[in-house]
Amino acid sequence: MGPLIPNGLIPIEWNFVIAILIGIAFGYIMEATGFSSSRKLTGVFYGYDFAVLKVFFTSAVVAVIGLYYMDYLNFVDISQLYVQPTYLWAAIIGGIIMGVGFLAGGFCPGTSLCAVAIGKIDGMVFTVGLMIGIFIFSESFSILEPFFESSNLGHVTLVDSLGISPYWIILIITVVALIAFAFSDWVRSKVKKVFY
Amino acid sequence: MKELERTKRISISAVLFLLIILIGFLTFKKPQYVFEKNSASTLEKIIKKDYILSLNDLDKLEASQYAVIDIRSNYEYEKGHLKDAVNISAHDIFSKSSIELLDELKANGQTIILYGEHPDNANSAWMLLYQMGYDNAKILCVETGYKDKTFQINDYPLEKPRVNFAQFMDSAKSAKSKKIVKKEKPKKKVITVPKKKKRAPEGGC
Amino acid sequence: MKEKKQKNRHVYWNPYFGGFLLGLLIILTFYITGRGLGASGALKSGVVTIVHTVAPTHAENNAYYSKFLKEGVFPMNNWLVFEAIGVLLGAFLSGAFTGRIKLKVQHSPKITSRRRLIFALTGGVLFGLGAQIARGCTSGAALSGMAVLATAGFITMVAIFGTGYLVAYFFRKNWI
Amino acid sequence: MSKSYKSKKILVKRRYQILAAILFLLALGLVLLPKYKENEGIDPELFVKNALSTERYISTDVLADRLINQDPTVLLIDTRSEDEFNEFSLPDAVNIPVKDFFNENLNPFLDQNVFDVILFSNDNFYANEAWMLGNRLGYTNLYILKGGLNEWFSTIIDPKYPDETMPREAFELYSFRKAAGMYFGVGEAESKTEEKPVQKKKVVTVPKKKKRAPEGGC
Repeated sequence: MGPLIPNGLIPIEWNFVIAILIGIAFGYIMEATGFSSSRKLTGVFYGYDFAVLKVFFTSAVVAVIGLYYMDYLNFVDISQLYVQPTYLWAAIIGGIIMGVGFLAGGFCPGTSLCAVAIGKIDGMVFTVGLMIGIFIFSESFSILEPFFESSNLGHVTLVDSLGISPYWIILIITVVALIAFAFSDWVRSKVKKVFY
Repeated sequence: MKELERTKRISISAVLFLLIILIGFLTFKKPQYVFEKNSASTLEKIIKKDYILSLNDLDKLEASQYAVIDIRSNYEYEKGHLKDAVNISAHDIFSKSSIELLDELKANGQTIILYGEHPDNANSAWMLLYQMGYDNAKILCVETGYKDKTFQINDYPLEKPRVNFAQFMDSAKSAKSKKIVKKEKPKKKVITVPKKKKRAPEGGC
Repeated sequence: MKEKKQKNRHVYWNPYFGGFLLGLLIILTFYITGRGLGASGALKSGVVTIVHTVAPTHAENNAYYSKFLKEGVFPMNNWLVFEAIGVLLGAFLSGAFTGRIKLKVQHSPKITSRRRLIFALTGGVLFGLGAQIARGCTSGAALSGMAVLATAGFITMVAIFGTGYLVAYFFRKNWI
Repeated sequence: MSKSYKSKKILVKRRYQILAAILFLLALGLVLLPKYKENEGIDPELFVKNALSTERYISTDVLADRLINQDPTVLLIDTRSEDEFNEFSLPDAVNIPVKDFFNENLNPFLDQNVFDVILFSNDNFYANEAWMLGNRLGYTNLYILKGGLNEWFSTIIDPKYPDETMPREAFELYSFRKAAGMYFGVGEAESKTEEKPVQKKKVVTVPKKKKRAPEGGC
């Protein structure tokens, strides 16, 4: 069975139509949840709004549970899904840079697109900044390349890295997420409200 | 506190999610037989070729260590078979009694020795059994037939060329060189295998 | 409080509901295409296209651009670009339904628009750089990665949010 | 805050708890579900059905006919070892020893749906092994040359002259085989000695099937 397009169950010509439809749904959900607002996004770091954390964890947990149920029921073959390669240090350093960028800019690429769509000027500036960042990276690629290509662990999942059953990992993630939700509500009740 | 009014929607969607999973389970049928060994490990085993026995090898084994299984049809089996052989026709390999017998042999650590009209037939059955996890199965590399109305079983020279092909071709070319028929040599063929429809998923981010 | 809410049109979905739908969308995306969602890849295609149009030889000589420049394939002809177009459309629709579409700079009352924009630009540059190094942004690497339990996804997620909490103090004026 | 608001808040809280419980139970369900080994490839029952069918065999006469007519859909695959292949093989054959079945350069020849792939070896055995591997993984269009090269030599290259008592068809078959034999090189030494079998020089292009092409680090 699935994934449908790689297995030729949906002709490849539909790929881009589906891309646009999925994009529309993605954009709609992000905007409707408030991801087009940078102050809502950064609220997670100051404790006045945990929408990012809630959306992020809920979707990750729902997606991972759903996918593994589908795998169990033979609707989709987990091993055929794309797992991005792990370049350990590149991921860590890149993540750190992104973390600083997130706090400074208040968006991430997906949400900045939403902000652009509803006319936020800061979102547009952020998007231009993103492109400049990509440009800088590409221009200095010859310098960064050794680091960029180093510590390649391949297309690994946590199952390979930790060596435990994926189902236990999912259970752990779920429990962590639920605790995080409860904790975030508790923190929010303590922190001064910010209106934006 | 704006979240307060909106929990109904999540409840509804969560229930739908549960329903979908439930329907999935209801429509789900567990496969009865599965391949235990994956193709790659099967290939490794094939390369080793340590599962092919000759009649001599069979004689060396102790009778308690193995069970010979005749995979030909019941009719052929009745006409004549190897001594002590049990008949499991390849057609009935999934019947309850066959599976029980195979499981029992595996549990006892006995070797399952398969033979048929030709090693190919035995090999097909072996490929199935090995991949299903009966790694105690082996093939008896024999050909069976009848001579003077008696059952005959002989070693089969596996994959042995009957003649030296290259030499034979050379001699064939020169021997009958007078009868040349003008004809065009087939053109060099360029074989391109187009990518199969199945695409590996690309990276997203 | 109620008035303020209405004035600012900040009636957003319940985050759990949004997350739930997003999760279903990720499942659907993986089920159909075998890949996850993404955003910054589209911008990268945009950059590659721009550079390739402005300075074709430079783009072909650069080791990074040339990865995405294939003979006869327009770099914008990419799954992620179409998805990004969809994101713009979808967000616009959502904004239009709720009346949130308005040209403005959103910032904390404590800072000026100018400061906000400068920070937005710096943040964007950093994020673009980081996303390239880590081979994915929050949606691509972290969100989709977590859905298939990819190690890279978890590492990136922890790195982004961990750093976020560490440096949050220095940027507090911008947001609170 | 009014009383109704407070009761509503409790209701909402309860709802969240229930939702959290559902999520937890679903995750727990995954852990507790009985595990079964997932099947790679086709059902074993289908495997047996295919294996018992003789449709996979193609006779030497049919193959000779198709080769002479230059049927473009025929792709010959030699499953013997490389040495044997270099010594002699059928025209335009590609060498894929059984051990290289999953070789990523060679596998695309087998796992495709454009050509009728005809597997052969000296006998049927290796070809049959390769066929079985493909059968399990659901490869289509795989066939076996019945009797392999041995049969090829005894029928096409060196056919037996039929007895006088045999029916006319036997003679027709014989003359066909004789002609086919000439086509495949019997008795052409003088005129075409320089034109040794061309199969080794053949240009073969296989598009590489990339697995998980590491596209886009956005």
